[in-house]
Amino acid sequence: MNKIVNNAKEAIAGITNNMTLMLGGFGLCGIPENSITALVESDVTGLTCISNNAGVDDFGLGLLLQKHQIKKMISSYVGENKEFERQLLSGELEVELNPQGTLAERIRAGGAGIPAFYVPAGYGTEVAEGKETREYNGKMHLLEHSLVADFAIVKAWKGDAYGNLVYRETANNFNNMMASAGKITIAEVEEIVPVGTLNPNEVHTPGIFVQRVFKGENLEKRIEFVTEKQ
Amino acid sequence: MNKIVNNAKEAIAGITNNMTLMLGGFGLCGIPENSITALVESDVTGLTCISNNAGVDDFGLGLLLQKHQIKKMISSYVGENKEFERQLLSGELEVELNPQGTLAERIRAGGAGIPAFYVPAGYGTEVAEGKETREYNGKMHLLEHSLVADFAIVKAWKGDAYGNLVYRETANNFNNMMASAGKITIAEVEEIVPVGTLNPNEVHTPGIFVQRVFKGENLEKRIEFVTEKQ
Amino acid sequence: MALDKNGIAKRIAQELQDGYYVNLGIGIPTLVANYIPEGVDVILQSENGLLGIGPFPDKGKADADLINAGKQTVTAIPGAAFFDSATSFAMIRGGHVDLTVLGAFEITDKGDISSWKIPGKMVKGMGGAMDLVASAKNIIVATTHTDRAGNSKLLKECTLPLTGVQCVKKVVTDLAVIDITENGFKLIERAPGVSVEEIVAKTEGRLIVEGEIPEMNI
Amino acid sequence: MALDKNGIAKRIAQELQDGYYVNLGIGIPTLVANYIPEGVDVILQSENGLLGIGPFPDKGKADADLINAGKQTVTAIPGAAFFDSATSFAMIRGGHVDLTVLGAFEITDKGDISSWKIPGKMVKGMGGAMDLVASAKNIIVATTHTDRAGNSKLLKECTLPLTGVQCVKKVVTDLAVIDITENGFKLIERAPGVSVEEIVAKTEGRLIVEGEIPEMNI
Repeated sequence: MNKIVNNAKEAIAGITNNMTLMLGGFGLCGIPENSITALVESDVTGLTCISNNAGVDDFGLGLLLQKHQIKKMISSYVGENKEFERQLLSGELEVELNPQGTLAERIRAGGAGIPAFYVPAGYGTEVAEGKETREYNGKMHLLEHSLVADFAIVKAWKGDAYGNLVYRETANNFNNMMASAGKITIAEVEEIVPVGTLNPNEVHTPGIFVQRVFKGENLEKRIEFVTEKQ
Repeated sequence: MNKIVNNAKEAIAGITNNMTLMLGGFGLCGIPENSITALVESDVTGLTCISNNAGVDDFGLGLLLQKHQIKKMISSYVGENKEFERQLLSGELEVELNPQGTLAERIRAGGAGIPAFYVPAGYGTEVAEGKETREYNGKMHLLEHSLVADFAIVKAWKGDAYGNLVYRETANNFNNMMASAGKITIAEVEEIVPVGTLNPNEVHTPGIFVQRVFKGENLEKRIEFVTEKQ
Repeated sequence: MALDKNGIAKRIAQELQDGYYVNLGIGIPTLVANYIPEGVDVILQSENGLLGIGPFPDKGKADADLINAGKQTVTAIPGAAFFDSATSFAMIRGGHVDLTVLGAFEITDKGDISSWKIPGKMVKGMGGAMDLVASAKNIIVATTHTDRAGNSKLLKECTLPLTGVQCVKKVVTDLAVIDITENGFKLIERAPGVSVEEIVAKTEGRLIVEGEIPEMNI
Repeated sequence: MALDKNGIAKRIAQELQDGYYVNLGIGIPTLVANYIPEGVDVILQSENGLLGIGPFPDKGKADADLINAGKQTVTAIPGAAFFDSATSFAMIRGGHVDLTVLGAFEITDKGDISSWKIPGKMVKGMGGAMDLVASAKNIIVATTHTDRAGNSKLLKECTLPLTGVQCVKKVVTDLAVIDITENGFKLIERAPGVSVEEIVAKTEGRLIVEGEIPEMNI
């Protein structure tokens, strides 16, 4: 069983126009950089992208936005991106905003075969429009539905040929759930390690969820706001 | 912040008659041995126990069954226990059997503030009796509800004073979810390690879910079926 | 001649494909692991929280923390992963397991299965069986064709409490390989030396027999 | 005199209790971490997957993989834990976080809050705010009492899109500490040198003023 492919271009093979993609990361932390570059170069278009954020103007998903490759975003927070705001206000881009925890849970549910579930977040707000509601424990809840993707593209720290993944610090964020919710899941990793070297107690994403693994090259790992002790 | 208590007796303080408990473990693997012994000695009765299994006649939850301390069990598999079967058939013991994955998810949902969710398991069977059904993706699903407990009692390998826990091999099983679903969660650990020694990338149960930690003494770790190479 | 348990397991093992993730139930299904064909790389999932079940441990090496879903001590292969039960059933419910093999008391020509309860007699519980049958993409049942009294286990309707409805895709018995189609059971192969007539006689549900039925190649 | 941002943060820090798990929002709430009282041990949760936020890193030590929910580089305290976003919001939605402090554009005397969207002007998204306000056991809002134009932010009804309904328990502004009760806002404390009359004048929602209102002790 060897899921390793040579590079991002090979990894994204099969991604075609109008597909739904999940892309891991929180802000610019834990995003699959090489995969995004390969998508930009592929000229694939009409994408629906499920991603907590939309990158910044010149990095991350912002690069796909600039080339108008994205038709719709499903996200929780899309600040820090002027081009995004422009496309949204002009109607070029469709945007579905979700409460962040609801977004995370919808993705987990997609991977776990749970089509729908109730959460309190968003009750009484515009997020609730058109949604079924029900009271549990004296509190109103919304019925939310799972999300799956044609391809999920995640970024991990270490990975092996079986697809087992380990994340580093807060670069896990949405990656672990998204890995489970792609019909095909691509893992861009900083380091490929030999099968058997990851401690099986410490694997974050078991390989069953992952179909392709490749080593990301020249990762910039850009920091959005460098804050240091005064 | 120091959640360490001296022993099982201190750990179970506050458990009173007719409470609902969750107890981790799969078969006899990963069960909180000292805690069960302390419960037997406490003479607490009328308990509802949520546990995947019910132990064997002379170990694990079987010890509580023998003393008739359990009123109701919520489990998925209760074989390997004659006293259990006797009490069930005689009507002394109430039993709610759940599909194992549904049980696991109900507990996770309890810890995660999700009051209800849909699953396909059990549709068309006696498990579906009285439950709402709905079709998703061409398949019928049941609406299942979350489980929470007055006390969750879990067994971990290592734990620290903040309540961070790490499990070993398949002794994780139901422990991780249950830790999140107790109003008070007690962790019986094989080893207490100083705060800061667990790698924060490798913590299975973050301390926020755990209220009390103690070191289990003289753990037997009995094996139900020793199977070895011929 | 009717196959023994190992023969059933050996035939089922031929259904394994390279790269499959497989969940093997307790009993005959467990034996399938002994017959994985050369060059076919599969990873075994255990619903108590292990991906990558290895062989039984060497003498004296049994580890109380490392068991399979049948509560037997096992080992983990290099590249294995451990996880909690919620994650394990996320794999199962989410359709990530390619093939599930499990035993049964009864199967119907619609793919219904009874496997967990004999009212008034056996109350062990369903364990993970209901989750597995409700969600597996591909389910093979391993069973004897008849019970000890000689009654068919391949029925029109289950008489025992159901584990799942319309889910089984294939049945491998001591006598035959049978697919479950829209029109009922369909005989695919027969055990070496077993006649089509015997299989027909011992199958109570609708059974389609079309053309020459080859013997299993095991 | 009206408090500055640090004053508001300092007053909110007095609400922290030993052993609390606390989620601090972006802006003034983040400053609360600088004023945790001596002897009060709290652990800060960051919804992007960190329990145990530490101080900002030393010069040159910023780590791209270690950020807070405001995307600032941070450190992790000894005893911290990292996890994915689903687990993070399990903590939040499951009621495991003891106190949430966040900013707001508007708050009503029923505890409704608007904090995420100014139609036609700002479309950044709600991030984790809706999850936090819907599930936190205890929510304190940190805000200025009025907007830059001098309009009250403590209203009868929100004019901006809601983040959550009937969820805020306490508001700490540059002028006052106000509880939200069944009968509306209730004045608890006033900033040093600020008169009750000024607070009344700048509060549009129902405001209960009972007896002598003490000055904050900060």
